[in-house]
Amino acid sequence: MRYSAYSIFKQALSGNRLWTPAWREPEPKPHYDVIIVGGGGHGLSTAYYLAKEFGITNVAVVEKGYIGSGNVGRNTTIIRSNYLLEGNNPFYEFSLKLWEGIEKDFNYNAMVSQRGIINLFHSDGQRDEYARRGNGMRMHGVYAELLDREQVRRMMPYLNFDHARFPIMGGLYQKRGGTVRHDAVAWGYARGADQRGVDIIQHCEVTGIRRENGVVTGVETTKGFIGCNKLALAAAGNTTTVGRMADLELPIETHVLQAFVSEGLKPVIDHVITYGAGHFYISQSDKGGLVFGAEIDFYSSYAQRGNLQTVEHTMEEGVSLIPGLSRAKVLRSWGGVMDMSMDGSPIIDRTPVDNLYLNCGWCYGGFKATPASGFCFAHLIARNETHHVSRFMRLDRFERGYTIDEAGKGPQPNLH
Amino acid sequence: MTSYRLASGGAANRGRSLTFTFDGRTYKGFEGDTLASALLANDQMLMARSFKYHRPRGVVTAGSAEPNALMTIGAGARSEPNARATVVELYDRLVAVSQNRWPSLKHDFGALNNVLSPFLGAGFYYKTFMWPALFWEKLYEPLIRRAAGLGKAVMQADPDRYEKSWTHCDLLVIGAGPAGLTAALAAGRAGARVILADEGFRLGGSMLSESAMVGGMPACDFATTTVEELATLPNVTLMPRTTVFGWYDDMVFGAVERVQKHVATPSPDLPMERLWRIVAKRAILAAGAEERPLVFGGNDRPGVMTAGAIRTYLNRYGVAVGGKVAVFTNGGSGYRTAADLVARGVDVTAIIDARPGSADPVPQGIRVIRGGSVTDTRGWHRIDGLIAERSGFEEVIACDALAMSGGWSPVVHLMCQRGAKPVWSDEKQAFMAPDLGGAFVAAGSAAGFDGLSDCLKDGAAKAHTVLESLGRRALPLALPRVEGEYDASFAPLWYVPGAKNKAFVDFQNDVHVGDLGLAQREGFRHIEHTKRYTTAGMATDQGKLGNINTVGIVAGMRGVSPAEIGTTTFRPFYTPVSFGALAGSARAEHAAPVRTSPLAGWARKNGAAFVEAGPWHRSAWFPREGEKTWRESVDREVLNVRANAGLCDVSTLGKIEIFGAGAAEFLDRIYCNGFLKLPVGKARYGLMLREDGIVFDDGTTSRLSENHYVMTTTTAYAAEVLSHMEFAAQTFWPELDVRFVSVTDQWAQMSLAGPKARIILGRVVQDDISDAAFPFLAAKEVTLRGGLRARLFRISFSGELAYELAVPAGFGEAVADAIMDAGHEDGICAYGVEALNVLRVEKGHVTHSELEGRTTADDVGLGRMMAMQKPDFIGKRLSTRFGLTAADRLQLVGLKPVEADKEIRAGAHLLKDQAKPSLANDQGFVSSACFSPTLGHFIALAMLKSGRERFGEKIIVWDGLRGTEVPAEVCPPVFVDPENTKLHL
Amino acid sequence: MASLITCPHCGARPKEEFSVRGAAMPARPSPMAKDEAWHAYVYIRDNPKGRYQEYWHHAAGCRRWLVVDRDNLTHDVFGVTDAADFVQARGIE
Amino acid sequence: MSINLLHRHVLEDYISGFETDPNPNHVAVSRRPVIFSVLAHRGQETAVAEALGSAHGVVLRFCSPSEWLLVSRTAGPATVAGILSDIAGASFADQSDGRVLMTISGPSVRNILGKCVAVDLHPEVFAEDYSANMLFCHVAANVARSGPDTFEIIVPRSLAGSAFEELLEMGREHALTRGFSD
Repeated sequence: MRYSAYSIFKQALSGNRLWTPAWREPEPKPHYDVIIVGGGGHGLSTAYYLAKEFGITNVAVVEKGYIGSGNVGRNTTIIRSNYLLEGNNPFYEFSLKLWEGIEKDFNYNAMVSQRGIINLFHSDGQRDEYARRGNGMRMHGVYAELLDREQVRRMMPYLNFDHARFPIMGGLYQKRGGTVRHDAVAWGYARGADQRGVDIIQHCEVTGIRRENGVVTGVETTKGFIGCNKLALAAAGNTTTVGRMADLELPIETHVLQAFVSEGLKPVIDHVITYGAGHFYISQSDKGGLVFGAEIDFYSSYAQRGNLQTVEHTMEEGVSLIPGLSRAKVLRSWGGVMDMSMDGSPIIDRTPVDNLYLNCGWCYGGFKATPASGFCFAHLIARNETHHVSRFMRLDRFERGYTIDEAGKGPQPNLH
Repeated sequence: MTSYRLASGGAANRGRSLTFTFDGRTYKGFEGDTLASALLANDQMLMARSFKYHRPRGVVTAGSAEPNALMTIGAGARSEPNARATVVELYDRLVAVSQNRWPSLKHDFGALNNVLSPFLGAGFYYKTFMWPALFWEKLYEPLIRRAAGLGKAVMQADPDRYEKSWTHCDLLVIGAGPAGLTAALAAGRAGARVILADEGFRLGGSMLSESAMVGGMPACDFATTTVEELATLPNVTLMPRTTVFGWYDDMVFGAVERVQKHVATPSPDLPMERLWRIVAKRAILAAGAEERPLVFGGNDRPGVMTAGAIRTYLNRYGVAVGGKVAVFTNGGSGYRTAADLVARGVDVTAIIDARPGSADPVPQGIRVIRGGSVTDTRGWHRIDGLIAERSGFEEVIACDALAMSGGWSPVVHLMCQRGAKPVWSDEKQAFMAPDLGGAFVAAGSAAGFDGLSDCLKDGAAKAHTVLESLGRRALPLALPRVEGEYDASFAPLWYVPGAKNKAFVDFQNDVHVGDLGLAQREGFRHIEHTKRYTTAGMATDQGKLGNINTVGIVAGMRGVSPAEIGTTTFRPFYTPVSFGALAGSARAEHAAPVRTSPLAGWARKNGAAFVEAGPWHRSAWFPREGEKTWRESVDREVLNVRANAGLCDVSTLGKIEIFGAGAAEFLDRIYCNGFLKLPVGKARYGLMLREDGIVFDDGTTSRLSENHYVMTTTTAYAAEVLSHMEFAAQTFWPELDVRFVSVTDQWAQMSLAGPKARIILGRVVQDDISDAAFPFLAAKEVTLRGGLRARLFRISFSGELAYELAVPAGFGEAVADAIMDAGHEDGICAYGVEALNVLRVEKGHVTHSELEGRTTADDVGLGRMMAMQKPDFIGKRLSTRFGLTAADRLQLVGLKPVEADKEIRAGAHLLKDQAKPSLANDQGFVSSACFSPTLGHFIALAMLKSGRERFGEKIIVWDGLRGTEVPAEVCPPVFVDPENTKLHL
Repeated sequence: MASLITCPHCGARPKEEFSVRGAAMPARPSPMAKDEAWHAYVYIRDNPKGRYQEYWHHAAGCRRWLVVDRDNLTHDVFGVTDAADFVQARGIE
Repeated sequence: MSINLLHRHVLEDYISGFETDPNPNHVAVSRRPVIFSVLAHRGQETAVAEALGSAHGVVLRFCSPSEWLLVSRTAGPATVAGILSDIAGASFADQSDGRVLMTISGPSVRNILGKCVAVDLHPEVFAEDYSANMLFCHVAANVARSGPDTFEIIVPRSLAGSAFEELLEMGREHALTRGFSD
């Protein structure tokens, strides 16, 4: 069923009783051309682009829970392409361009809202770093502006300009950055993939990867064995667990990142704002909730929940940056399980096992990458060659000394 | 008059009348009222508008689960949006304003949505607003945003204080109702350290609202008596107005105490709210049970309330919520409400009982419609009647309030916050607390007990069990006799068929049964999908009232048990917590501790401008009269250092004392360059790598005696370097005898630089500091004139003849003053970190602008420092990887503008001459740039592809962000004195 | 685990007193070890779901590096040892 | 020339001019205590601890199994350094200028310190003469119980201003007063 204002009107007249499922609930077939492990944003977008762009529709997405139950449904919904390094910048810009056309592309309103993102800076050194980043973006044709303190004040008068421990000196602004309704991304891709013939198999956990003569032949699951020609992993925080089934040794450590939402408020924050003297970032959803977060909890964790000290620290940074939040109330906190890589950048690559493909290492930044990640991964799976914007995201880059270390923190994943 | 204050009764203090306003109108209430009870006493049932359809709403509960009665409390910077009137304690001159309505609560344009509701079903926005693309951001979204949201945040700085505290106990009891009170009493009498926390402003929980007699007195008085005894026990801490909002690892509970939320004029010596982290050995959850609303047509009309809430307003606050109250129930609670109302002289028009029969006592003269249901209600701003149905027959019953009771759900939220799921009980028709192994247990109605006497008993019993597990014995508690308790059992009724109007499951978010059906039809069948698609349970009450009905209804639609559907995940916060409370005192200028240099006073006296440098405040430059810009001051300081001398505060550098017979070997492995042969009395520049071969930090280390060194690190990496060394000593090479201690705070350290440095220093130091006696890189203890022992290092960041002098911090200011005096005749000046930066750029010294976590030693021209002949040093093995030694890496170079008056700024990128800006053409970036007063033009340090092969090449410094393109010549990175003649003067 | 760590030298302490470095396995290879061993040591992580040994630094306390032996799914702690003792025990194994 | 060796206490600006008669809850700052860091070398931990324990005129503050702070309000730095030089297997560094010593006492002291430290200061848990390093008002400090209602806190000099300010703020509820002790 195609969605439109007309379909809503028509359905309403029949009491909204004739809407059909957004996706089927098929039983797995014995064999697929491609099986994707992980029904999150990246897995679903991979399936969607495989079908739509590369004509491969005999595809299954297997998900151990419900689709979108991972990080695509528990992030702070930010999209942007303000990256420094050559290994990242073109990829994220490609992703942002895909976001810009996504609703028409998959006929689902994911509420892409390019309200602008600002990275505040608080020292000369930080300004120089951001200038370097902004100029790198501009070199790639990505528009960015370096705002001074007064320009920032005019845009966001509610920030703490006069009593700050770390005064705001300005910000790097990307007007095309913004937010997207996160659940809708999973649902839109799922519906689009399903309409093109992809089987989305929920509540189906992969328990083993069957290999013969060094080649993957299929997966053992809680719904039985399913054969495939190619196997693609997009399991985020559970990448290691699944990868181990094929003896992959991975540069991944799993961490938890908390996110928060406040009670609904009338619109007060128009942009996405990131605090340069800490890790705090915030935006306001269309529903009115302030959506925000800060840094990871620093220890390895597979639990989708965090600790109070990080909560408090997040609020301290929030009130330091925006004093007017003090009497507003935070409603809910949750945790997402992050596949932190050893240089803070992702991996989209083949593996030592033929016909086994890997997509992981998104750290806490995977949401904005969802379209490009799926597109590039589909490209790799379909053509067995790397898409040019993801050509640096190789698994062997660590061994070869070509890390993509955006934060410059080295091989300690919790610092990225 | 429909709702009104009874002539007597209740626990509100009728002797103290309070004045307050709601939407500008003035009302009166009593001390001990909530805002909701006071509004009801004034016949103000309409309190809010719903989120989506802007339907008129009244209060539906008398507690913290309230979904409807949200208001903005207070004025100006003290205003708080989305306060629940049911828990706001009334105070004199309280100002309350309704929300989410325009132009007024009574007449709200937003109610148009209600008419359009067939088109605005669950998830409608995912299916439309897509065409044309631009319209979403320009038209649809702004409209949606304006319509959405609840209260307004004023976005002004909060005038009040907040603080945080830790506390520890043997037993935390959460909830001071019947079970909580007996649990606390049993444990308190046994001598355990007990904390009893309750979200209410008065301890007693449901006993404050019940008409039963306990121990021969009204339940309310019994609660008060018990609380009085608890207050006398020194090992018991009572915490009213304290919500335990989260249960975290290791039995740490987060709680927020509303210290002054109920005070008209807050004291500046007390916080507004206080955040507690409570560390408990054991905890008992005695949070009671939540009464379920019934899901029937028109169940959201103002005046439709839970039966228990109506009892609370009646018995605790002395308020009748209506003059003619109808009851719709599937259990005993409805009958008890009817009986209590009748006892206080309030008309009860009918009891409609969904069950065909029950043994509940019926108050005399009250009509009961058994096996009946309510299919619709009437009225707009307030219910004025209902349609009752039995066996196909309908009748209209007039009423001005409707008590509903759908049974009870134990409040188990906190016990499910760490991954354990609540367990469905067919017997109780409710989700029960999970078994958490004894450290945290539920008691009373939170554990599924119905009656008051059972709850009193269970509280004491649970306390005994818990104390036993701590090795304590408690004496049995003599439990009071309870008279007049009622049977709270019920038959399940998830929704009432035949609804003639929307039947709501989530009042605030306007989610009705039809939405749940739509979600099932469209495939959003997992309960998390149902929630996310319909937004049921995502309002400010987080589904406390409605989620159980959602689960029951979805189970019914799917023909399975609620156990199979399960619940959505319980997460902090139990009720919303203010940002202010969670932030505490760490805000504004106090957001993080400040580190103060021992020379801050000296710098202030010399007129310094300060700058934040991580935790430190550092002196940045020292403006003098007539200097209009910082650049003028900095230029003067730089020229003066090069011509005469200057004194700079470098106390912020990390300083680590290193001891032990293994220290030399240790340093040799920590640094990439050699340290084994460093002689006593000498300093050496050292470069540390990370294990991946990238530069970590640099600094100097001096050997003070055979087994005693002092290391300096950069200001920024002081803490990391010490941690790194401690880690290496403890885990890599435990066999080496080496010990560290940070002495950063012990020493005031100052750099005296310039050709006249020695002459000036000689006037302050007793020892011979001639070049022969104290050559470049000498490092020794010296004695100052006046007798003070100090450490002197002949090292230079500026490229001038320079010394760093370290004196005990308390003497820093005195010694710096003395040097300034001693240097006066030779033209000494104070200089700050800005001039220091210019001096080092002129000299080509790198800082973390160049060592930015991606550079190798070779990248910055220090490759030959790496002593590859050493068997081991950190970073050695991975430093030789292909990518780290590739010829096209960025290398440190200098840049000079071709036209001398052009400015180069850090952050600009580099292009080959004539090349167009593109990633492919990107040649590198400017890492540091400044105006060099020594050379009279801008200079820069840059990282350039294969840079060292390109000296003399003309390139473009491209700064698209700031709109400049400056041709520059690539040159070696040392601009001043490349032969180092000045160092050895 | 995430709220309090019981330092063997200082007792139960809040998370904010510590910094976390990461996996305590494997050990730093010998200088003579193969490139593969060095690569694995610096970049490859076991990253199990479940029992896990992790380096924590009691930065605001005794400043000792500790090894926290814990479950990274439930956050149960099985033990906390001084890293020097852990390394010694690992060496013996 | 000779230098006029005026010694400046880092909390001078926070105390001078604010002195009042001490209330029951009071924090007193020592002007010039002698404080040394003492480190025991590999394998010498027990021996050094024993030697330190028997030293006169000084009190010992536990930092780690191989590190202590040695505090004296009576002996001079040279005397303390002398004592320490005689202990085999120990290294030491004078921190008298790098650390600030304050004593907080009064009936509400545990309530106030509850807002400053996470550690349980109940006398059954944190007994008299017990000491340890811990975060105090966001600063790494050493806290010791020197009496039923008295605690001694040692903080780094550069952070003493911040920590002291916050302590006073947390003491407002209990009318905490401040002063130098000597």
